[in-house]
Amino acid sequence: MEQKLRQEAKALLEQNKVDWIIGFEPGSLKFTATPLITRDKNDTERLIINPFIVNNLADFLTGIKGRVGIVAKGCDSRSIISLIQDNKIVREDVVILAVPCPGLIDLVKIERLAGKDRDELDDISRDGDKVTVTVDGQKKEFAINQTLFDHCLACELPTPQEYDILLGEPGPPAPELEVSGQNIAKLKEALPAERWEFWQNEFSRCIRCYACRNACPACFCQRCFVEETEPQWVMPVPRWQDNLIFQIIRNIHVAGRCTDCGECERVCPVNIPLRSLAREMYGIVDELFSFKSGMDKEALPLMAHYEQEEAEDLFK
Amino acid sequence: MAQQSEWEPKLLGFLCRWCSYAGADLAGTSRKKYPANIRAIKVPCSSRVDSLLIIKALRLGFDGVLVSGCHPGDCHYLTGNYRARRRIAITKKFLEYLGVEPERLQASWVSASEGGKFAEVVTEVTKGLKEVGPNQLFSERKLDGTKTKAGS
Amino acid sequence: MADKKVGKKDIAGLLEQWSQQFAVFAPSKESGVAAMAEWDGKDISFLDWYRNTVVPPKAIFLPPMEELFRFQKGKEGYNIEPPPKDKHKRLIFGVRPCDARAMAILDMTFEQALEDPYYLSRRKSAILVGLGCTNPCESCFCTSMGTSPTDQTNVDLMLIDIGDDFLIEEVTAKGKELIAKTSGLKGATKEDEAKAKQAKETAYNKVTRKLDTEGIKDRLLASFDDEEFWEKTAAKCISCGICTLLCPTCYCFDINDEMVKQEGTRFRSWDSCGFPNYTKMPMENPRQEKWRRVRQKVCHKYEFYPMTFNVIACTGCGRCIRLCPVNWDITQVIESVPARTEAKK
Amino acid sequence: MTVADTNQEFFAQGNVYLPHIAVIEKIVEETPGVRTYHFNFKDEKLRKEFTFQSGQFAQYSVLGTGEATFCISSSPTRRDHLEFAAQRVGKVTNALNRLGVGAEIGFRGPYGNSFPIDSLKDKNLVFVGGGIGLAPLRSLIWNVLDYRDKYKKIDIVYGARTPADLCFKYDLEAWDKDKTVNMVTTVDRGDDGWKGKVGVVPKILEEVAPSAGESVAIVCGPPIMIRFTFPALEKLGFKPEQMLTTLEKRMKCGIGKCGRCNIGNLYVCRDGPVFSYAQIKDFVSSEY
Repeated sequence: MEQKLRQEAKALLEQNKVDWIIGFEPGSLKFTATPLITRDKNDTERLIINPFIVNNLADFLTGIKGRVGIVAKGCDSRSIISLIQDNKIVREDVVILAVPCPGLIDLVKIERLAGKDRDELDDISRDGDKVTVTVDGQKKEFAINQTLFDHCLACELPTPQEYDILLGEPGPPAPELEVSGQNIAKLKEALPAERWEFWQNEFSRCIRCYACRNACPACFCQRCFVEETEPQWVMPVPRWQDNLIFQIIRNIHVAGRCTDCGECERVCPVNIPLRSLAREMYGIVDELFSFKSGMDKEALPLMAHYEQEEAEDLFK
Repeated sequence: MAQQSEWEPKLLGFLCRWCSYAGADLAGTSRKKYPANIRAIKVPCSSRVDSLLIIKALRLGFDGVLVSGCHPGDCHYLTGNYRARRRIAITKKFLEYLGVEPERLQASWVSASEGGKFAEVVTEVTKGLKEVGPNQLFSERKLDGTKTKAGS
Repeated sequence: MADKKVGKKDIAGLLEQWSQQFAVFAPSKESGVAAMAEWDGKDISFLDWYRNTVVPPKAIFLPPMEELFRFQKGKEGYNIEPPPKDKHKRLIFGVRPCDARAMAILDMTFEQALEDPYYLSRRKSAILVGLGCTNPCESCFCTSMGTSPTDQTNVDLMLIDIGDDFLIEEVTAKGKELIAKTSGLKGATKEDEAKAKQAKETAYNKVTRKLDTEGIKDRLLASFDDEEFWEKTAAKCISCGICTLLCPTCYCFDINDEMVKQEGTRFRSWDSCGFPNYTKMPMENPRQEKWRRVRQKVCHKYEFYPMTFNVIACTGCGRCIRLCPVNWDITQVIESVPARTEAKK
Repeated sequence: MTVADTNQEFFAQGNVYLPHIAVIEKIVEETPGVRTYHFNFKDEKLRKEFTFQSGQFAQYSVLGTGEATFCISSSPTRRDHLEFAAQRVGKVTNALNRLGVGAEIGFRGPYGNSFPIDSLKDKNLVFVGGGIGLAPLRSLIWNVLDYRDKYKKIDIVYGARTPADLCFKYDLEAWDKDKTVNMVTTVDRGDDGWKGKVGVVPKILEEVAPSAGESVAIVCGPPIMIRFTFPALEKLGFKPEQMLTTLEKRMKCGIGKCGRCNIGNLYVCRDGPVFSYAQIKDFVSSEY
């Protein structure tokens, strides 16, 4: 798959079909991949595909000028389509190099299972439904569903539907919705006041680095409401109240654009369970309006469309 | 909630100028009784009400927010209230999930001729707010020891 | 040398003792993220998991947010109400040498010219008790940045892991005084000191990431106008604030007012040169483009700070590498700065 | 000339972050959007003892809205009140614009270095200003004019986009009448009533062509004007050491801590705002 990707990417640049290639290259730490954004055909030799290509590369599309060949997993492809729906990018300017994705390995889960930090592990390898972690020369085996990101367990589109070049064979979806939704289900059992207090505590450690927003392909506003000063919607001060409002509004603003790619939660340096917000909003949108973002490039965006009869039970 | 008997909820209404605001006027001129708890802001259309306005109202200490617009199909701008409906629906559901009592965000369709309905809606919403009590969502409460005195 | 030592199992007792006199801070994951937090009086489980905190100890002295003062508007005009005097004496237990060095670097900024009373009042009364690393992270490169996993230079006391005990190195007068008043410590033997020496060497060799900073100041100066280099360097950065806000040597802050009715507060809070708004003026922004902000971040640490204070404002703690969402690696960047470029005008 | 010399005794309650309360005594509408505020301290002692030098700036606050940075635009030789000029462009300046005479503002300062007034003695002075950039220059110009015999020839080249955008018109008139000053006013675009020069400041400066010998040029204006004025002066034979400017950047603390106002290793608040071109030429092309 990697060889084919390198050839195709190189060809795209050589034949001047794209100006840029966005993909992954090996990261500087163990078990990491890092985005590679290049116009140099020689760089394509470094392109890789492995279970650690975690970033949603669609995030870079709105900040780049020119035609782009982009490596896309299922979730990335949904974000790309969502951007097309919103007229942020033009389909013709993107060459989608589709990667059938069997799920990405969540190093936080691995660390918990192995009882060691990621840099203390010798090896992580996947073989079908098993993941083998080698620590101090000893092998430990785990079921794949224990080790994948929550959002991968809920993946509805492992292989992009919309693509120009398909790399490898499409895999079947491997949804483990129950596991994936555990955190949300548990929260819902709590009383409203307890839930609010839960979020209050979680957001009291937010440092307002805006990594969640900046890593989110759906957050493409040139100017975010948090940066408005007249009026000052929220204070640019990491107080839990303002932090929480920021995140509530962010989720509402990306409703119908969020594809549950899980990046917000992955990038958070202070471990706020942001996917438990994003996924719930994803569910609300689906439940109320049968809308799933990034599935159909011809569909109108959620907020640009309506039905005569919907959600009426919420209105007096 | 010991002082509930004296406490009166503060309700902020975002009322569409074409219908609900006129409906509120009519309720007044035709002497329909409704609680004085509502403070009304005239908006050009219910779709003007971004979720930011709703959250900001709660942040500023209003106990509840009422968004009211024209009945579906009757929007002065043809489709504004349909769009408002989607936005308010997700906001309402999402806030509920976060732990905000559903009573705090209410929405209704009230036409210019429905002075009676406006009075009913405000009465009902105010009653609901009295049941859930004062809005303390954003007030400084005990937090687990993450930010202690010596820590800051 | 008459060093003392303390048994690992006696650490709780030691902290208990110090708690009588100080607000003791120790590594904790209680809040959901590894940070220095006020010690709860019993938990010393950090000895098992602690490598370094995610939130650097600077957060105690320069908190993510603080009130500079409050004010009220009355009939007679404004009344400014200064913050209450900070009476806490803090003891930070378990500071890593990289972070201790970072504190010394921060001091330079807050002490220079006009002193910063908020930071300094907390800082001056505090005691830093260092804890030597035995297990540095893959992203650590402290040994290239003028410190080491067991460097005692910037702490008051340094603890070195020698198996069942920690050897206590008394570094400053403040540290000596504290130890003199502390009971229940054992005397260290020659053997202990040999063990400590061995531990230091082992830890030093475990730091495998190296960075050659030779001539970096000049290289950066020569490359300042090399737009192509900086654009390439910045390509994958998403302009979040992780690497700066959680950097132990970054000190940038923002000041904002909030007023509700007649009562107001002026806040100071962490800010980042990675944010476009950081330098935005109403009419223009000198660092609107991402590559200019990335350049500022790199040059501030490796060029401007050395020009002013003669020290690189990076201690190799590796947080920016570990925590970066896109694995933007400062060591790779520094190494890739061209030796000489034809500066474009 | 460094910050360390700044009068520590002027800190409110010994804390550099606490503002003094000052009262607006008069407001002058300079142009649409630009106002000069005359103010004085509420505290009697401070009103008497406060001193500053031309070129220094301060942090002014509308409490509850925030702080903004302006230079002190009045001359230290005329101390019955203080002045600053602000263009209405952002949150704080909008709030200032809503204030009237008698309103209270917060004041922290004076901060920064100042024009090296001693080294200007017995020199020809060339002042080059654009728009509201005249504010810091006028502090120095009045300072110099109040001790006129200590300086040699004085040229002032000042420009704005249109005649309506000319600030401090009363000063321009006074300097125009002053026989000891060569005052040249220009606009980018004239109107029917405009009788002065038309053209951007660097161009007019080259026409005026002050001699570089025994001279110091003091430049302040929008960044674009500053960028083009230095080369123009170089053409006239000025050396980088002979060109002074005062820069404006976004600031929060005003005392070299908050980080955002740097040009290279220099902080505008700590090492400036007055710089010689020699100091900043490495970075100014791409950072300002």
